[in-house]
Amino acid sequence: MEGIVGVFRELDSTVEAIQALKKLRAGNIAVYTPAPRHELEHIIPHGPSIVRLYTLIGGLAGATFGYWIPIWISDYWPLVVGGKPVPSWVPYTIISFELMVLVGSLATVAGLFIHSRIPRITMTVGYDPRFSDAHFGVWVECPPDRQGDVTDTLKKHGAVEVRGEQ
Amino acid sequence: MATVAPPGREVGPNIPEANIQLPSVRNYRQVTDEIRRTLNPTGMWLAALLAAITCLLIGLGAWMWQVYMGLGVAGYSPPVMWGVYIVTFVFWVGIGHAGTLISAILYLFRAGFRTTIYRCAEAMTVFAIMTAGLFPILHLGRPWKFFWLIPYPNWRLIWPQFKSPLVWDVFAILTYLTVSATFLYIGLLPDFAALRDRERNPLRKHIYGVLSFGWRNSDTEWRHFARAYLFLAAFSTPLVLSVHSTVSFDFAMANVPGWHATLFAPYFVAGAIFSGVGMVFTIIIPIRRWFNLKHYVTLNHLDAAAKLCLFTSLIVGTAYLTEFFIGWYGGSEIEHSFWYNRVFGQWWWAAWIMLTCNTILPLTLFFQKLRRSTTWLFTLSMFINLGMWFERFVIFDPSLSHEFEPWQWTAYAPTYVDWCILLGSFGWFAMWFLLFIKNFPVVPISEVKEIIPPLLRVPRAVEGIEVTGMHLEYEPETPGERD
Amino acid sequence: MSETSTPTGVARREFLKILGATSAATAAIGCSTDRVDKLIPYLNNPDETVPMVSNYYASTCRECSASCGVLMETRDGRTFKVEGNPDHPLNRGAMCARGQAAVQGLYNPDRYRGPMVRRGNALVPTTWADALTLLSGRLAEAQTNGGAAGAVFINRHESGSFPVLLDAWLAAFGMPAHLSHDALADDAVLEANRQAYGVSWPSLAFGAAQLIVSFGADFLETWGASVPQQLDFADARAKLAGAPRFVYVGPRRSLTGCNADQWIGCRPGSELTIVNALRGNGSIGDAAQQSGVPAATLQRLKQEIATAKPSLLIASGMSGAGTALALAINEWNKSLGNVGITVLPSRPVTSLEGISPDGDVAAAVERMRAGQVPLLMVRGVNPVFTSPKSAKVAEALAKVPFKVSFSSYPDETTELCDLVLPDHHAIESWGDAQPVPQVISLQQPGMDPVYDTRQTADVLLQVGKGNAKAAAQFAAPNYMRWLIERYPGGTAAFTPALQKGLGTGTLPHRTMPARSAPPNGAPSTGAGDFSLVVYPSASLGDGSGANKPWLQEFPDPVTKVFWQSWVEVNQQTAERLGIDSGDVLRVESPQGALELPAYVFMGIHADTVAVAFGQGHTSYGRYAQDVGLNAGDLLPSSFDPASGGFRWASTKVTITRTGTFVPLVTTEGSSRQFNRGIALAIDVHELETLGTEQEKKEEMPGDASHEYLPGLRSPTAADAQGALQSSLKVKEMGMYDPNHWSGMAKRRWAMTVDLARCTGCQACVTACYAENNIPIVGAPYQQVHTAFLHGVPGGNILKGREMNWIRLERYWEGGEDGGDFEARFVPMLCQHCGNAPCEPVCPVYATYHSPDGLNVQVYNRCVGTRYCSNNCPYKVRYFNWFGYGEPHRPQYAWPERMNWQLNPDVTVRGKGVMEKCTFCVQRIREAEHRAKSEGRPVRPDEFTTSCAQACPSKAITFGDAADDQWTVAKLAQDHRGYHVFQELLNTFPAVVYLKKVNHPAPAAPAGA
Amino acid sequence: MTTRRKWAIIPGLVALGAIAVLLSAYTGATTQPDTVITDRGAWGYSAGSSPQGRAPVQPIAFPHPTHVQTLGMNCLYCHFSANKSPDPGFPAMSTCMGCHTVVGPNRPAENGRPARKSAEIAKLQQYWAKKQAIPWVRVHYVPDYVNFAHMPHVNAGVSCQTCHGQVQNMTRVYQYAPLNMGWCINCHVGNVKPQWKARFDCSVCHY
Repeated sequence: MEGIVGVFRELDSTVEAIQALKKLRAGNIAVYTPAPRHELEHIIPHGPSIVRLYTLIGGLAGATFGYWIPIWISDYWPLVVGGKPVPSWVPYTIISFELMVLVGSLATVAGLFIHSRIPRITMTVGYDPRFSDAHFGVWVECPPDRQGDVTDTLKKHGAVEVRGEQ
Repeated sequence: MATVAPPGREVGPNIPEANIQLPSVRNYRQVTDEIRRTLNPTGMWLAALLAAITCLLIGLGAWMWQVYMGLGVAGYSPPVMWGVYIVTFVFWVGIGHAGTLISAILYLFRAGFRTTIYRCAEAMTVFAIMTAGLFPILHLGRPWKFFWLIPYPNWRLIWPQFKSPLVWDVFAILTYLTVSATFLYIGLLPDFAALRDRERNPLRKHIYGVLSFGWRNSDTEWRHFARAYLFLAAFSTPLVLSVHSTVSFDFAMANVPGWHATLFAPYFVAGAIFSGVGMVFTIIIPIRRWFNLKHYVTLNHLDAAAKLCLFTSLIVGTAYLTEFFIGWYGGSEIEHSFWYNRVFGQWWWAAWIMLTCNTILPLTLFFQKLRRSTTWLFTLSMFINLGMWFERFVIFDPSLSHEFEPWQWTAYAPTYVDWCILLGSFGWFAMWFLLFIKNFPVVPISEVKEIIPPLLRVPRAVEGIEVTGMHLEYEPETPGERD
Repeated sequence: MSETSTPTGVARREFLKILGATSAATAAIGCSTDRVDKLIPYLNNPDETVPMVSNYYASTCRECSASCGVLMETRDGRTFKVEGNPDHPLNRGAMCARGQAAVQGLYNPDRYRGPMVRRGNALVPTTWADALTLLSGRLAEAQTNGGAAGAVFINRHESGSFPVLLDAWLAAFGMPAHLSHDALADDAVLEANRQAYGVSWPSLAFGAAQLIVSFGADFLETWGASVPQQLDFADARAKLAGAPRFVYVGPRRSLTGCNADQWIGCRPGSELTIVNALRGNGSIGDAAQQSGVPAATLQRLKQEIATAKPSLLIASGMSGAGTALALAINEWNKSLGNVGITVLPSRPVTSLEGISPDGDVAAAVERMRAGQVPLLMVRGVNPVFTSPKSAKVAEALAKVPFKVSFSSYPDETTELCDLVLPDHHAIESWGDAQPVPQVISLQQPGMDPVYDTRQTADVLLQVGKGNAKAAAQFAAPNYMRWLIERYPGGTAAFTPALQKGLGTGTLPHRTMPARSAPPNGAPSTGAGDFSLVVYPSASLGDGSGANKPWLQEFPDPVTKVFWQSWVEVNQQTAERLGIDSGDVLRVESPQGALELPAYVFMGIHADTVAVAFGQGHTSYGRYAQDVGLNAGDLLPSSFDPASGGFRWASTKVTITRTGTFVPLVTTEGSSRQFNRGIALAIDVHELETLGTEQEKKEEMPGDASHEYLPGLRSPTAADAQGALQSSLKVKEMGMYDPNHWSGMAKRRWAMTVDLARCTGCQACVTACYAENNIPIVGAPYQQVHTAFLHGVPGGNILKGREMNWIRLERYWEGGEDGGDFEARFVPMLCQHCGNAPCEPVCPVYATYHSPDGLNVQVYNRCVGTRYCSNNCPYKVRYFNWFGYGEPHRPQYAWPERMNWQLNPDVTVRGKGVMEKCTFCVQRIREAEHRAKSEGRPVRPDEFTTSCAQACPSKAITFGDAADDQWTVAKLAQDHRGYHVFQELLNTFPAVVYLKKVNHPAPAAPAGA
Repeated sequence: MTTRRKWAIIPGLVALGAIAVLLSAYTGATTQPDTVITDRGAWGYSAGSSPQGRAPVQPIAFPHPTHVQTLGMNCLYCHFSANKSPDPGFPAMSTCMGCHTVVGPNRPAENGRPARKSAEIAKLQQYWAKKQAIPWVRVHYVPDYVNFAHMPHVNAGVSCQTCHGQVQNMTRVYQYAPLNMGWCINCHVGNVKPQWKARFDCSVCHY
């Protein structure tokens, strides 16, 4: 996992650098930005995030569990209360809704963590503390032979600093 | 040194829908520095924390005394079986909801003014719900058996009763606490990364590192983050409405006159958001002044929030009138005598405190001068908190003391134990909130960076907004007062 | 199973408590493990006792002079419940509140543990041997120096053989016959009856009368034998159309007055002039002027008495006129021909024979003051408290060299005595009584004595051994043998009679000593503009009930105030003087002054004020000491010379406001029901039309729905459980399925309360307290942590925290403008609703609807959210605010030995638990177990609840409403039946109230 | 340690915890002997703290096997009111001394055992001489809020062994069944063979 990382101060120079690197096809490109910028998202095409699948599964699981628990309990020990039907599913809708939200949210967070590969014990390659402050970072994962022209492209587009990482 | 934009001219940030004046912030480095500067503890903060903790200990002592000796030490006079504790429970749950409104619902509406104040509001939500969650346990006759309300497999093979609003409450409050805490935490992740990278003190650096779960600000993370944040906001929005509807079902499901109305769910939600916005003012105005965040939380933000407060106050006002109308229109003698007793009889003082604080005083927000005066907003928010506490008091206790059976009509007067525990709840909330503002960023770093234009080599319009002179260096001196 | 080492760890539940998941404080609660460690066997199995199965011993109640028959429920050697003996002719199974509280006298924590003797000015414990030697020494000394003739023995009046033994014993020691005293007895009426009929108390046949007129005679409270009179009165009123009309003439509308159809308020003491006017030898005009009653009313009453035949006229001698009034009434009854029809001298209540009037006791006190009395012996009476302060009995007692008290409680008189030989309680002692001619009611101990006490008769016999004449007369080793010998038919007849508690024959009774003239005769009227009426409290009687917590926590049946003394002021007078309830008034009479909170009351004459007698003890135990004030301080010590009766209403007082405010301890929220349909009544002429046209007129859903749905008790419940094949059906309805083998769902436990019979006497309230271990909350020592009410008697009740599972609501109807008004009594208890609002809101199934129709409250499952009480429209759920049932709490309701009274079948609830009436479910289950083990179904009317059993009006009936064999099923179909709040809330209650029937004056328009 | 393997730690830990809980529940439930295996019982988690198996040391080591098996005495001889009252009844000292005034401490040699002096009978006679009751230690305990009645159970034909175990074999009586609510409910809802007719409404036992 070795490659070159370039540190930029301006957004537009970062964008131009990435467009250039894409033409170069040196290797996978990752961009580090202090805040999500939609210009950068459009440059690296990805499908919609997989996290919504987690949300769907979590929500459905929560909803069914929310209905199943009360109805099973009423049937398990049928006690009539206030003349209401023993398995009165109407009030159980609230339990189902609450569990849908709970399990749905937790599943969404799980999805985010799994697909962002966090929690992560050590900082991975190619990260520079300035990326969370005011600088943009472009990390190109490429074999040593291609590193030369990747460094030139980055410098050409005004990278403040370029260095190799293992 | 050129400012971002001459005052008065509407300059939109890169989020087009945000029609609010850009906070006069120049670039990313300044955002990180200024927000980090709010984190170092000061003497006054420590004093406030100690005060909060003493209030908490007073409340805890009163509660332990009540558990040991019995609920009789509190002011309950049957048939008023629910008193100050349930009023305070609904009061705190209500305050929580505005935080979610500002952070989740306004996120879905893409309201620009939420960005700088949503973190405070969301933190207020989590701590308000933590405070509220104590009360259902605290007001029990046998608090050491509270776990019977949770469906856990037990050797007695008997389960909670799911038709009871109190069991719905357990699910609603726990879900709401979990979801809003998660929502707050996910929002904080990028900020922890920013703090971790700029922190020099090794211990705090390690802690922020652990808290940030190793967040790297990479594009894949931002992509999933955006989606996850959107879904959490999507889940939080109906959750807010359902939680306070469930809390209102505690009363709407009873056949007590004054409680038994279908109006209760929307009425409670509106009341919740209104009291929450009130509390947001109470919190954001002092922080804004002491933490020098005036140029982040500008008067435009407070103006927009004040309009929201006025709007919800009008809803609550109509809700009161509808309640009176239902009581009169229903034609039942029991409702008539109950309403007369609440507004003009035994409880007239509580009802009129509620009406003045919640409907009459907020009408002053129609005047822009008052909307933009922070001292008036702060005092009004104090009245709103008082009014909303009394609104719940007026709904619960007069209804129970003047019910179907004339023989059991009674009066209710809380005792010192009630007030101590109420004070303890404010102490508990204030303690957590004070700890929060000194250890976690009060204004979201990454989101502010998101809405201010980035540093550009070639100045040009960003999404149709002419941004001039954006590439200037930032000298970290303290920015002058913007407004 | 191999030998397993004992897991010495802590049980998980204990672990949770000790871990203190909540806080360290809760650990303090968890320490007292409720586990019984040891099993201690008997040495020898006592015969005829099965552990945990009750034996019932028939005996006689001695709480008042009437001597009703009781069954004492004893289990594992301790008597914990006293119920009426169904075969007894006097009370026929009923039991008044004072009778139920006998058990609290037995286990009273302040009883003397053994004999006491005075050393210096304190009473110190001593042994029986020393005490008896001291007594015999003093007796011998009195006999030798000739002082015995002046000795005085005052005994509490009881019918039976003991007075005979006592007189013989006194004669043997050369002492005069004893005074058999009852402070509540109406001496004037007794004297008048003796002169008119030769018997002290002819029985009154209320059923035979068309019209009853009572001149201040509170026959439902303390006048004569209240339980038999209430039974007959209720039976009479239950005849509805044929029921007598009842008019009450008197200065204060007492509980008896509240049950009257018309109340005529008159100035106290003016009754004699009214009676003379009504009889024709006095003009109506000046009678009206003197009594403050409008002449038209008197005229109409006179006309009504003339027409209604047969009538029953009774009068009380307690007010000023005394014997003259009683004699006039007796003659009037004779002239109207009522004697033999409604007044039956042929069937007298013999237990009230031989009562020495108050005058005799006062005369004895004067002799003591003059120093002529060397020796005084007191048993069961408390003259220092019952006589007025102006009589200065304490100083008189100081002049008696040697005073002996046989009382077992530290009351005011015993505190002054030199020797205390505590008597057994009635439940621990032998005896007999002659309640009615030809019937002997036996008294036997239900258990071994609780403390080191001895029955006075045995003490007398033992002391008698030392005296030659006494030893000759009393050969029997102890009192029991002596009784058996005297019993007509000897031992052979005694043993079978003892089982039923009743025997036939008449006991030889003592000859009453001649009445001595009472001291000063003339009533000193005092200056003030208000005349004072002092009436004996319905629960505390002459003050002897004050040390029993149930009687202190017994709301006054009319004013509903308790744990306190109060002065009743007329409504118009109060408005005129600007007084409202709770303002402290200084009531001043020539004899003394009291500062009492005012109770504004419609039912008292405009220029009269009334104070209840019975409170204000200076000692007499933790429940009575310093609770309320003694009304006797205001009264002069004046007696009616004709009968020796004490004049209760004989002085005028002045009222001045002190400006301070004392909240009244009362359970009354508002006494008006704002026509919410809680207490309904109809007039007698509407009765006929009730069955027919009302049926067609409006059949409200659920209005006394005459079809009682077994199974789930309400159409909604039935439909909800899929009985009508509608909603989602549970795979099987478990025990709610009517054809489930247990047959529980075929049953519906229900109750009917006939408001025509109910007189509001609250015996059911005390019976419920006795059966269900309900804690009292008002005792002064319990007010430890009720904020701002430290040590105030009844403090918890000011916060509305009384625990009466069944309460008597008293609503006024009319009378806002000062006119005549009506009182309606409603016993309100859990209605066991079919659609119970309290059940769906409980989060832990602590309350649910059982298949046999009960709204069950499971005490150990309750977490204490109290939502069920909020949602109950009847407000019949009560919460344990403090640990009333936990022994280590300051608010513990059963201090040592009072906890022997706890019913072992019913859980004692701890702190933080909701409790309510569950139709005595322990009796239901016990009956079902007994029936199952005898292989038969539960027989109709085989058992009933504690309140229905004790009700002296037979107003409450309990049973299975789905099975028409039970009487409750028939009563539930009565057309007078209605449900409370049924039309409003569709709760489908299981309690059917039968409308009260009023009898308006014949000429006056209906509903006057 | 690559990220892949690190990722395996967390779910692994969770799975371990779940298995431990289930195991503890199952062992708790299945410590009952095989005759009362119930599907419901498996989930009645009562392992940790139930007094099951408690066998306290008694002041006198009363041998049930000798009395019941060798002498053939019926349970109701000592526990005389089991069929007449909620309380089974406990033998009074006089019941014991009915025989033991005659059967003294020095036991003769019989069926292969040498003559010996029985300390237990000696202790019994000392108690009786001092007219002092034997302070037996209670073994079976049901909380105060449960109204358990022996009468309906015994009359319905439930044998003593069902709840108290094979007492006739116990040299020292121990608590055979957990006697907790879940365990009672197994019979009452009819999950055991033979099927008992027992009501399981809350107010049947709790009032």
